[in-house]
Amino acid sequence: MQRIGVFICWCGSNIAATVDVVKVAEVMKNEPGVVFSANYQYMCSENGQQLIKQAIKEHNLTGIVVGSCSPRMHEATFRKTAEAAGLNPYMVEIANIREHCSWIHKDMDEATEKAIILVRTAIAKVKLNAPLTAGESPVVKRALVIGGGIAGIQAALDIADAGFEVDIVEKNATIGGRMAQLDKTFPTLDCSACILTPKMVDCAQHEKIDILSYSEVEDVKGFVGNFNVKIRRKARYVDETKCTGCKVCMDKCPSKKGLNAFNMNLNTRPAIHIPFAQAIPNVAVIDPEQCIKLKTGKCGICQKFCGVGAIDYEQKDTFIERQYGAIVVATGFKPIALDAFNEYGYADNKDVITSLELERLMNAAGPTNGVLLRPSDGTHPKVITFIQCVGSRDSSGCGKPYCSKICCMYTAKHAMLLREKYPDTEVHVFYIDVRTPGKNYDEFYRRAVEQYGVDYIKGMVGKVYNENGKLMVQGSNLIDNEQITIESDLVVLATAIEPEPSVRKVATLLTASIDTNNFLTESHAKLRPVESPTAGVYLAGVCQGPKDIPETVSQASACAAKVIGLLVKDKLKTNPCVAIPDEMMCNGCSQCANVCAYGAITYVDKEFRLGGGKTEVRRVASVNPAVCQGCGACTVTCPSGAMDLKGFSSKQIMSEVEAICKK
Amino acid sequence: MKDVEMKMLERAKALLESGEVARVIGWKKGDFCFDPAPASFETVEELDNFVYDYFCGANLSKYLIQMSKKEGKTAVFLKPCDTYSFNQLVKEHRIKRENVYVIAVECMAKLDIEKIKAKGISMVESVEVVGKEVKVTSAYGVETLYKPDVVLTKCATCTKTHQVKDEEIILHERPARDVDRFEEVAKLEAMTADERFAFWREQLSKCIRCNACRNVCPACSCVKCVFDNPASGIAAKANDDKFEEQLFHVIRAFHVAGRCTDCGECSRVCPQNIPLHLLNRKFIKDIDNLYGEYQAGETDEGKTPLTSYTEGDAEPNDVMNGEAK
Amino acid sequence: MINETLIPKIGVVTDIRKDTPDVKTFRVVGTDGKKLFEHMPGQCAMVSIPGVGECMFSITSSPTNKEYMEFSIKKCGCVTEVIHAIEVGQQITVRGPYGKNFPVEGDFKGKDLLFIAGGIGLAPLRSVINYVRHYRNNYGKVVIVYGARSKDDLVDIDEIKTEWMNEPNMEVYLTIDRPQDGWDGHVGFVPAYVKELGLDPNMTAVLCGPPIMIKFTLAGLLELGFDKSRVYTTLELRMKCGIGKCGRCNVGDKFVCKDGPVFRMTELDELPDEY
Amino acid sequence: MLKIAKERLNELYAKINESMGLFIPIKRAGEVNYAVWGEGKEVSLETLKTVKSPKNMFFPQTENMMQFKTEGKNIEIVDIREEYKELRPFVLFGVKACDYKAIEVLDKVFLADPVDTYYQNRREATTIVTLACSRPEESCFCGVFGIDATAPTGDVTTWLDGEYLYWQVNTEKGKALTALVKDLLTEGGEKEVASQQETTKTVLEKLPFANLDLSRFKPENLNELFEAKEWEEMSEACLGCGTCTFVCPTCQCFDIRDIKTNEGVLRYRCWDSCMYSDFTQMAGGNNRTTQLQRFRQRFMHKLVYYPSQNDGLYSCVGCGRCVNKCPQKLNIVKVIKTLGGKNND
Amino acid sequence: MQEVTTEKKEFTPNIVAFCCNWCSYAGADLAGSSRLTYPANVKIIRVPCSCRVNPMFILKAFQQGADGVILCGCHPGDCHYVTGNYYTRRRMSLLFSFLSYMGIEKERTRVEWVSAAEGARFSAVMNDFVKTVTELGENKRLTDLRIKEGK
Repeated sequence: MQRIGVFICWCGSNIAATVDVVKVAEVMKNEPGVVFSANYQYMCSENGQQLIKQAIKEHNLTGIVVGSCSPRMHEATFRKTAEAAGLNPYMVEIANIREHCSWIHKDMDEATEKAIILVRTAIAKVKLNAPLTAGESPVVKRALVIGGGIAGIQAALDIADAGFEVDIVEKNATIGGRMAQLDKTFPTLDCSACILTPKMVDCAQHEKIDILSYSEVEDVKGFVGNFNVKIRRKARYVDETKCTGCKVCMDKCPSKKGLNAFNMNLNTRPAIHIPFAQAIPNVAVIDPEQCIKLKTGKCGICQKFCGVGAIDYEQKDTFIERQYGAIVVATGFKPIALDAFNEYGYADNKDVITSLELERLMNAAGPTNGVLLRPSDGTHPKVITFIQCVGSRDSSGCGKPYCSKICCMYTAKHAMLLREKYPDTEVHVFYIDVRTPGKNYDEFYRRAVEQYGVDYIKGMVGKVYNENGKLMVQGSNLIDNEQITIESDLVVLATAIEPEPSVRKVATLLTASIDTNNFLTESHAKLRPVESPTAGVYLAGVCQGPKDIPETVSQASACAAKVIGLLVKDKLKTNPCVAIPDEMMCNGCSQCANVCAYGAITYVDKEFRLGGGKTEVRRVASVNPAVCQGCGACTVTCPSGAMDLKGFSSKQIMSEVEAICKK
Repeated sequence: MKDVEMKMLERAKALLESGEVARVIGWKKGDFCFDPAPASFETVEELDNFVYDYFCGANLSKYLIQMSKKEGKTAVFLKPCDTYSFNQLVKEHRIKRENVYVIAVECMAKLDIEKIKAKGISMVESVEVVGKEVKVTSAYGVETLYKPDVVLTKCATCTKTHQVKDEEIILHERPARDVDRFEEVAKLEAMTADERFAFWREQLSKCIRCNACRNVCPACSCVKCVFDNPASGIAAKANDDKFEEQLFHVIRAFHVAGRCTDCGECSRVCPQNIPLHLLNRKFIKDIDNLYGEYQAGETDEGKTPLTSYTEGDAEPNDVMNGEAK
Repeated sequence: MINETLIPKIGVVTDIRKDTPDVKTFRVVGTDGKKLFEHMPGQCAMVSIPGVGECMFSITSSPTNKEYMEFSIKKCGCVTEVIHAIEVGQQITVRGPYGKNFPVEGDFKGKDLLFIAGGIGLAPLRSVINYVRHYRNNYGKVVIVYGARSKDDLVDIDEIKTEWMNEPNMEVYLTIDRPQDGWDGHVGFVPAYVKELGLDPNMTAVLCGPPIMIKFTLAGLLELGFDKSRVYTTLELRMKCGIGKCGRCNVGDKFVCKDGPVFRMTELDELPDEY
Repeated sequence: MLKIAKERLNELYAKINESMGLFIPIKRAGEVNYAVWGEGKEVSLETLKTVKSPKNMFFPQTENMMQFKTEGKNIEIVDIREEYKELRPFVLFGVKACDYKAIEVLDKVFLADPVDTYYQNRREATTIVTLACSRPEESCFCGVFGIDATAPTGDVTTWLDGEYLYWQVNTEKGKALTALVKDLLTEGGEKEVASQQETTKTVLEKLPFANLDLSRFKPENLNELFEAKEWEEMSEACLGCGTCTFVCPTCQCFDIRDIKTNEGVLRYRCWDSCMYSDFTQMAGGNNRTTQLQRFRQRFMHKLVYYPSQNDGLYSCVGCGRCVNKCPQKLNIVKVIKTLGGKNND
Repeated sequence: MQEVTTEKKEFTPNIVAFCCNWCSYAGADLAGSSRLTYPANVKIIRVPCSCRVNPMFILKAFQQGADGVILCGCHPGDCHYVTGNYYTRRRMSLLFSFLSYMGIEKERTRVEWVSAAEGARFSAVMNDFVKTVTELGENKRLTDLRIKEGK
């Protein structure tokens, strides 16, 4: 029989004013299994805890029930108290007689009666509690960062600076990501490349960082502290160790008609190319779709001209497997496709461009060498109209229901830069709202309006159409309540952003969850914003939700801090309240694994004795306690009741039900 | 049916003789014309007692749980509806698929001897089926019955076609049927709660907790049932109280929800003729309505409706108020 | 007054002794402080904790003890687990006595007796050994061979050492399965030890222990020339009613609870091999 | 011999019910079982085989035995047998010859020393009115066990023929019952009964199982039968459900369980089945782990073990319920045919 | 079992509420700290996630004499365990629909999503549920009479 101690807290008058605490404590003395029952003004106080410790020792208690405030408040406290007195911390149950009783009931008799039932219920449960010990699993002291944009770079640098090895897996031929495409950054208007490229170089030179560019995550096994990741290194047909980045091959390559993705396809590049001048690694890559040699077998010019013999047409994809303790997902974003937005005439008019295209057109390293020229005829546009919220905050189904968050600020930036560089241009901005929360953001926007004379028009654009070579932007001005049409030379769409599509595969591999917009879900919106619900997986940058560079960098650093916090540990304590299968009952039917959000359940073949010297091999479930989070979904799916949850076992819950229903 | 039987026998003989399989599961002759029993045949000689007729209603798929563990391959004759159970069992890793040789066989709706007897016929000597007519010869004479009146309940609303990736098929093409298997369920749904309660009380009051429904059910393939597990908190054997059998049947129906192939064995074997299939069909109907049509056992892989979800699933309270579609 | 055999009596646990890591001995008296009922060596009783379950246990104390009865119980299931957790003063229910006893007033009289036990198997024999000790003059020489997995698993070792070993005309041989620090006695399995000892085949033997031990020991005894008709053992099977009605302990035409648990080996030979 | 017109049977039931309980085959939700008679209930005397046998009346499927109240370390046993002590005498009406014989079989178990008082109380409070069979069916084989389906005993024997129910008093209890309803009964019927018996007997002789050979089921063949290799084949299709045991009029296995209630712990017993895999499960193991063993146990008990303990009386009465109800069409007849003796071949 | 007509006392139903630890239990705490009352006959059982609630617990509650059972969890999409309450939603939709099909009054069972911020809603939901069940009266259809009357 268990020896249960009951401790009823007054919580000053918080409980005692409505619940007859003395009576409750007195009644509990007669409960079967209870050998000690007391009440005290403040159980959580030093003296209160002392009382509990003393009782545990004196009465050799096997379990305790504290009738007090919510377990969400002080369960941890009382568990520590119990542990200090030599009792397993999981032999503690809390009866919530404050939030669920004294604070909501006025009648003393009624509240006292309920408190008695609640304490009894906790006693019924604690009698079935079993001592639990947190398990331990070792930690591999290496982190993986998926995505080599600013988020990935920042996270990797921070982790590496703390002394841990980091691998960056980047699917493109270079790290740098979206930020490398930008011209200037708000609200300071410093040059994007100037602040990003040093970081890229830092990465390349950091002895703890290994950049796996042109690579993708192929498979993930294991769990927090012990991920086993298979990485595909795509064939770039250039030996990374030999290429010096001299670019001779690029000049000689006869196939120069490939669309330059880095420049948003606004110009072309050779089949063998280095994406941009500051690429890291500064190594060429051959586009197999475009390379004449790879397609037809004839050519091989680059190989001839390569001084170091780096070209290898026979290269194949290779796979490497590495172990990591933690994974940071920083897969970034892309602008949405604008196919569904016919009203803006993006597909039909070369001079209707996206903001990211504008970035390239304004960038000194861009297709126009930084001179703003219309894509259609290469003339300098005089009237430029910006349209905000293209595909953002759009619940019609064409676009995205969320706010892309960065557009207001970069449009202000664009408008300002244009007006500064080409004071003769007229700049109009159609907006629904201008959202500028952030340090110095609103000031920045106001500068655009007040100092630079950008024409902000509150209203929606109904239609953009071409009339005699002019782009007619037809919209409404809600302030003046009139329909207006602006004859423009260039129209810039503040296109909504969405998570990079490859995130879906990554999420599946990591059993990380994804919301309806394909953003990765954080563990808790407020309190665990950089952690995925999958332990050991962290989220940085736009893969988790739209954000600008400062936010992305903060989040990346936060991720790094979390990762470092994880990797400094030699062993991880695992939550002991995890699912546990009874192998004798398990049918191996796989239903439990189907509902496990964490991939904690696997199946093993196990031999069972049947009696009479016979044995039988059966497939049975096996739960990895380091991965299981203890939700209990599997326990209900299991028809034979083989799966149970420690700390919330079926028997415990049923005994609670019994105690409550007993009249 | 006779020609099908001949073909089956031929195949069984060939498979055993060639050593391709170690045993064949089929039916053997009983004491009467209407009580063939499931049996396994290990030699060609044993096949003398082999039979396949209009009374071979039993679903043989569940036997494969044990049989597929034995040495050598097991050949099995599965009727169209049995193949669903088979798939479901394979899906749940209960049958070692590689140890089984499946021969899908024609069914043509099996007869229910109890229904024949309920027509006042006893001492049945032989039964012959011609089209929709059933000619029953008994010690008291010959009577002709209308077949749909005397088929097994499970066959009356069956539209199943064989689903297993067969090794072979012995089957005549069967015309598609247009029957609504949810008719009875809908009738019950249309009643008031009091009427429904009265109906089920009346029916379940007959339950003797013999567990025939559970033990025959291919979805109830647990190594040990929760009701037999003293640790489960609901283990029970008693029947006579108002609650017990209700609990048993609710939990059983819930446990097989999304997995029940609607093979109808539960109702076939119930000694008290409780229409147990109407319990499972309610789940099937709700699943079809709420989460899209789903037929358990159509394939031997994939998740079941209760182990999957969509973000826009109906809300329980709407379902209760009949507002969910 | 009808014999309400299915309705138990209430007993109070007055003493609990931890014999081995998984065996405890419980002393039980009635609520009036007196012994609950009389029994004969080898008989059993159904002990229960309401709400948990009822189990059949051999009464380990000797009938000659007029003050209380004792049960030595090994923790091996959910009922025994709860029984192991109870404390002195706890009430339990007891009904019995059930079954046939050892023929201490019949065939055993005047005979040399050999008791062979393994592990918890000593429990049912303790009753008969102490009975024999009490009526010492009615019986001849007594030899006891007792073995367990380890020295910590020997039940009632104190009583054996302080009383049995000092009893005149009584030989006690102890053995454990594997060598162990602090054990200077015999090491080896019971069947082998029995053969080693080269016992007199004219003794009447009583075996109790795990099935595998009984099987090999019996073979050993037969080799030594023992006659099966003078070898006894006790069976343990699942029982519920204790009165030969519920059907659980039925083996062949016998009900273990009613016709056993004490059987002659020759009787067991006639039963189907299902015990 | 006495008689009563069929259309007046309801008056008879009502009259009995005035002072005694009346259990009689009643149709409910399509099936006929013994149940308490009441105004408006659909009596179905003609039904040859109720699904459950009348053993339910003495040995209910679930029966409360006692109650424990616990407080602290103390236990109090509450005797809840008051209801049995003041049990209203009742009449079991319409019992067929086989079922009546089955009661005799159960008596030998439950009334043997030590007496099962729960059973005894109910048994003693009963007056049994049997009903002869007139239209046996193919699954019947009571004759094999020496039972005359046309002349069951009991406290009162009745025959249903044409327009009348004929009534013959056999015992003191029967006399008392007859006295209670004497106003409804008139003299006569010997001839009709005799003629019905004769006709029925010719049918009985021709029943397919009329000549089963039981000659090998003798105690001396116990081990030989036990070892028979045929068990494997016979048990192969057995589902291990309890249908045969629960519809069987002689199966007596039960379980004793506790349930926690608001008032304390209630101990009850309920039917159990030797066919269940956990029937003999105990902490230390299970002595019958295969369905073969369990299947064999049931039939060996009925045909060998029980007769060996009870002067050759078989624990099967040939009611044929298992023949009809086994989900997979296995039954005791197949066992008898396979192992019973030469004449079965 | 005889029908005993007792004097009509005011009926207070016994309500069991299963609340997930992360949202609804916290919501109940908030109701408490905001002093938002609801009847004392609602007793809360804390479970890690609504998906831990086995239909057996619900039936057990009714068997033991509960008059209503309510299950509260995080709003769909907000589950602490990512997908737990999606399974709950399907399971309970089907179970409760089934119980109604068996003739159990559908008002006795309910699922509500209550977030940690919805203290007021928690209290409102409980008040409403208690009111509904009170109007319905005692649960007779799913109770094990042995337990309730302790015979």
